[in-house]
Amino acid sequence: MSHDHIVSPKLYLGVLAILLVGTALTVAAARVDLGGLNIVVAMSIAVVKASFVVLYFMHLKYSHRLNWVFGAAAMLWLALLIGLTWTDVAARLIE
Amino acid sequence: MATLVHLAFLAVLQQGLPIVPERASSVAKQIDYLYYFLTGVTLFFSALIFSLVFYFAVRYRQRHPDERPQPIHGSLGLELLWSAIPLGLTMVMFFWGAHLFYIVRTPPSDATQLYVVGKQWMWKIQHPEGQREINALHVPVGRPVKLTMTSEDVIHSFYIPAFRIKMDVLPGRYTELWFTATKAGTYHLFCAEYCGAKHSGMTGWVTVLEPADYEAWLSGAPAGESLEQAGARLFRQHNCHTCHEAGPTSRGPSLQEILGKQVRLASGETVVVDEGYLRESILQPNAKVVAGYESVMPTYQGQISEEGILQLIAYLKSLTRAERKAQP
Amino acid sequence: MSDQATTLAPQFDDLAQQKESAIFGMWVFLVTEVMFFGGMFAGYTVYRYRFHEAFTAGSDHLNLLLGGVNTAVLILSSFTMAMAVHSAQLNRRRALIVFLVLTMLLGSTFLGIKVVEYSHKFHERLVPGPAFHFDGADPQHTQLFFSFYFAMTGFHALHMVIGVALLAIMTGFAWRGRFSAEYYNPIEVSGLYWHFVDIVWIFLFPLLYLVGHHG
Amino acid sequence: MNAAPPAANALPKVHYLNVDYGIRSWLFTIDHKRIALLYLGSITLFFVLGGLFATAIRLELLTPAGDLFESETYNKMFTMHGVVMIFFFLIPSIPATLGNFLVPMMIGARDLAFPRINLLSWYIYTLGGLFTLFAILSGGVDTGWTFYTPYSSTYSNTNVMATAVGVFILGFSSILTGFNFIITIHKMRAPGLTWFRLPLFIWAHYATSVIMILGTPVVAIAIALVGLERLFHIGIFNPALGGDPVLFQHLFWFYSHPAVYIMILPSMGVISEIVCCFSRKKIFGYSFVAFSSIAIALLGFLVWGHHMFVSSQSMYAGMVFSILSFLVAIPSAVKVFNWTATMYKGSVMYNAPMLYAMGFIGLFTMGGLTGLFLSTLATDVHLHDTYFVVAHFHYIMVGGALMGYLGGIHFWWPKISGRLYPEAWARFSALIIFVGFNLTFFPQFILGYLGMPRRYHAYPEEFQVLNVMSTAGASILAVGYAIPLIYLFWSLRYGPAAGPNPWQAKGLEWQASSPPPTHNFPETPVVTEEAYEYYPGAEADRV
Repeated sequence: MSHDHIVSPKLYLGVLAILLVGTALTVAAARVDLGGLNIVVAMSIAVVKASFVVLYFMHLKYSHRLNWVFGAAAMLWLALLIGLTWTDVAARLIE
Repeated sequence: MATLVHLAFLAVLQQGLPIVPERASSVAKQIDYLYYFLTGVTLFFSALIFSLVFYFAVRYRQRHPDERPQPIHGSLGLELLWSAIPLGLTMVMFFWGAHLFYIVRTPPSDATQLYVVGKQWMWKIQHPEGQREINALHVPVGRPVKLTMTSEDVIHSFYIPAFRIKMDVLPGRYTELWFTATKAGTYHLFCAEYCGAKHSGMTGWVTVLEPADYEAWLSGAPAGESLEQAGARLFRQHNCHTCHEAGPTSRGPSLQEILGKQVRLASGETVVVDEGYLRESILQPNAKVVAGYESVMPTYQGQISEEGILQLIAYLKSLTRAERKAQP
Repeated sequence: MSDQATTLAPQFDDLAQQKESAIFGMWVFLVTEVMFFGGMFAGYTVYRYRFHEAFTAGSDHLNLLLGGVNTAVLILSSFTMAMAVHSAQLNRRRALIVFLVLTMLLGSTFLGIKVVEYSHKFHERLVPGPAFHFDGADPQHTQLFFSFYFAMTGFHALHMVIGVALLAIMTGFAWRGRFSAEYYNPIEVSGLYWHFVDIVWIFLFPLLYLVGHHG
Repeated sequence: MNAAPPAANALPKVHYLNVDYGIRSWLFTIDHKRIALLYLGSITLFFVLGGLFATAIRLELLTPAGDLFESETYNKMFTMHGVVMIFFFLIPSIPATLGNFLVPMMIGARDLAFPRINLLSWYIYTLGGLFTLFAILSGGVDTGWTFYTPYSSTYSNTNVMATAVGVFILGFSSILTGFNFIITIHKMRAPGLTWFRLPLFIWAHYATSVIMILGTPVVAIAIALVGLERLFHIGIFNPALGGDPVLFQHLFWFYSHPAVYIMILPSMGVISEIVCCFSRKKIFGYSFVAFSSIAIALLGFLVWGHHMFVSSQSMYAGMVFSILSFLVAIPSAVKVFNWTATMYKGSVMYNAPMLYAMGFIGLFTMGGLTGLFLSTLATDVHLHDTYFVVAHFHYIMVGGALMGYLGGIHFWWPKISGRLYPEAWARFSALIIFVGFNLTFFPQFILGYLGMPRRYHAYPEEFQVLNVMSTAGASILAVGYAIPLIYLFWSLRYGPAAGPNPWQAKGLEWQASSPPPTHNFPETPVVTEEAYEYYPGAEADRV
């Protein structure tokens, strides 16, 4: 089952460019006052950047399905940890 | 060893060992009923499983070493049945428990307000009339009592088994507990959250008195100034009034009738003024400044004790009440 | 260069199984790492929401330029790491070594800049502890911000140090010709780790340096 | 295969135990079976240590007045009992010993995927253990195993730092064990061994491993932050510096509740194996038992807030956590019913492992059901932090996890050592343990409902009778544990040789010789049937 997918350096360069542009965009977006949306924009850009790293640099796009499952599980559990902790915090703020 | 067991059982027989604690609050009986229901479910299923295991073990014991019984792969119907029955039972438990929990956590608005400060290793209690108690709490029968509690050091937990209530007492935050005592008597008060060396010594007695006895106790106990008076004294002593007098030029917001109100902060957010916010504003005055005022108030951290802060809060509450009374 | 006998561990049936296990193993390990940082992220989000003003004030005292440059440096190092794996896949030993060394250099640059930032904070008395001093509205909660800043970037830097050490070992192996187009699992696995550390920073940067807006 | 098959009931000439001699051959071994034995030795030492602390606790509680130890000493006793038993015995118990030994054998592999990491995990365990031992010897620690802040981070002046470092390090040994199992189970199963032919022991260990890798890092970071608070006086959990002590409880229980399932799930796997073997029957409802392990592992992560109903956690969060807690009861109930149903129309034998298994089923049922009292919001308000909780989790961890562990050790002892243990003694001690256990912990349910708080050094006199019963039970329990320790050692030398499959059990591990050779199987086995095919008709299509 050894099917190493060899990604071309051009694609890597493209990803690099996207990541650098993304960084610039993050900084630029922080200079605009969007109120509560600032954090949403910043995190969205970070998620996009991280996805590019995961998919191309880490070869997940060409990888075994199992690796996808575990990567997704990590994200899901992180969401559970933060989300359920927040049920307490948010409710305490409302009460 | 055998002697110990023997002694233990003798003791049980002689003393008629109680298995349910005394019941002395308005919620105790309801919680006991829920407890009996849970106990019933537990006994039923434990007995069921124990006897099935025992019965199968005897009935189907191996009679010949080579016997190989017919395999049974399973039964979807049975699986669904023994998933659905527990699910149904637990949902009953959930709603029943949540309903009572809501009652236990929601103090009635006419409750008498008492203040509790926990510290390693004692409970300090202040009555609105000014009586102070240590490791003791006197309350009347039939009147709802609300405790606002905080800790000077680590986490404690205020626990009265006869009332079936418990609440952690945290440093840096107020928690609430309420009850209506229903039976005169003395009951254990425990600290239930491990808090250090003398944790098991952080106990006391709750004395529930008939209303007349309670009045007698109130007038007999040395009261000194009431909580509001003590708060008012602190208010002047720390010169709070110089900035917080109502008036167009005052440097701080007026404190008349603020409890329970929403205020806008300088940051644009709004907060409801509750005990926690008042406490924070005394200790970290500049964390949440009301809109239209400068961050000029100094911190009173280390200058006013937790009990002092509670007295101030009682005083500020009285301002709110006084205003309400003044209005027809 | 390397034959089956020296690269195939006895518990595996063939190289393909060994490689899949190694790569899958690293992914599983990274799940653990996500949760490790996740605990701090959970705490940080709670406090950041609750003490927004104080956290913004603290964030304003971070050096956005240095943080931004460091982000770029780390992204660049991820690129060179990807190229190192690429070189290994094509059996280019020299390029592999060059890219590994470049990655280490970029990683060290990141750590160097981090040291500069830390020393600034030290001089400005922004390191949490008894010596902490901050002239703001709510110094207590700003100190909390810096507690998180140092805990999170500190654990991240620790991962960087481990990463650089790992790559140094890999460079040694590459130098001795341990790898081939058939067998380069350690390079690929080290790459996964390196990219993960990069991703952590991609989130840390906006969370720590860009709280609130920087008008 | 050997040219001449070994005579019936003689040990094979060469096996993993005698293939190499000397201390180095053990300390540098990468054989999963030898590493399992290294772990077995270490956790037994810690079990004895934890047992000594338990003895001290029970002796102190014989009288209401705190007259045997100073309160400071007593607090250290229960803290170290908890830390040692949970982190150094229960969490590694079955996975690191039986799991390490059996996971590769049951799936027909020569070893785990990463044997060196497996050895590393034992060294990490040992290092963590040394730190903790150092903490104990240099004065002990008194925070309770829960390390609640701000007591642990600011107020306790005992050796919290060394203990925290010990537990932090130990976490990584647990992570590495889980990590190794996941990859091994995914990638190294023998040909023909599909997921639904796996023994349920493997399913249980897979579920356990998932919890280990997802949960452990969170407690590691929580404890690391407590350590940083002590070192640098930062205030993440310290309200005096603006932090939130309840956040620590969230992070702590995010791991420590699922950790209960780390302790109980492997035991459930053991019980599935034993019940099938000694009922000579296929498990009833294989897929339900298998998936219930996974369901427990996943749902187990959603319920941690039920430890915090009275912690000042918001009322609504309490309700969310309460209903989720009830959901995790369902898969546990399903397991109990399926084990019981497996015995129905079986051919039940009364060997010692089966006695442990039957004890497990009953006691786990009681432990699980009493857990419902604590998921129910209103009753938990009263019962939280009382002896009811202590009784409940001892029913799960001692009546459940430890019973399963002992059952498993007996069941696979012939495979591990190549020799049989003395059956009569084993049945006798299983009985003693069952009786002693119930006498120790049942009175504590009543104590709890009467309102006796846990972690109390001295207590009101009316609680004495029940405490005396509990201490009396503990003394019986101690005897029950001592007996197997003695006869298992004895059997290592004097026990009769067992042969490859003394129980005529199914499963790949029983196809290897006892004790097995270093790489387990002379050639990779091929699997053609489901697990637990005891009925001979199914054997016909076997190659």
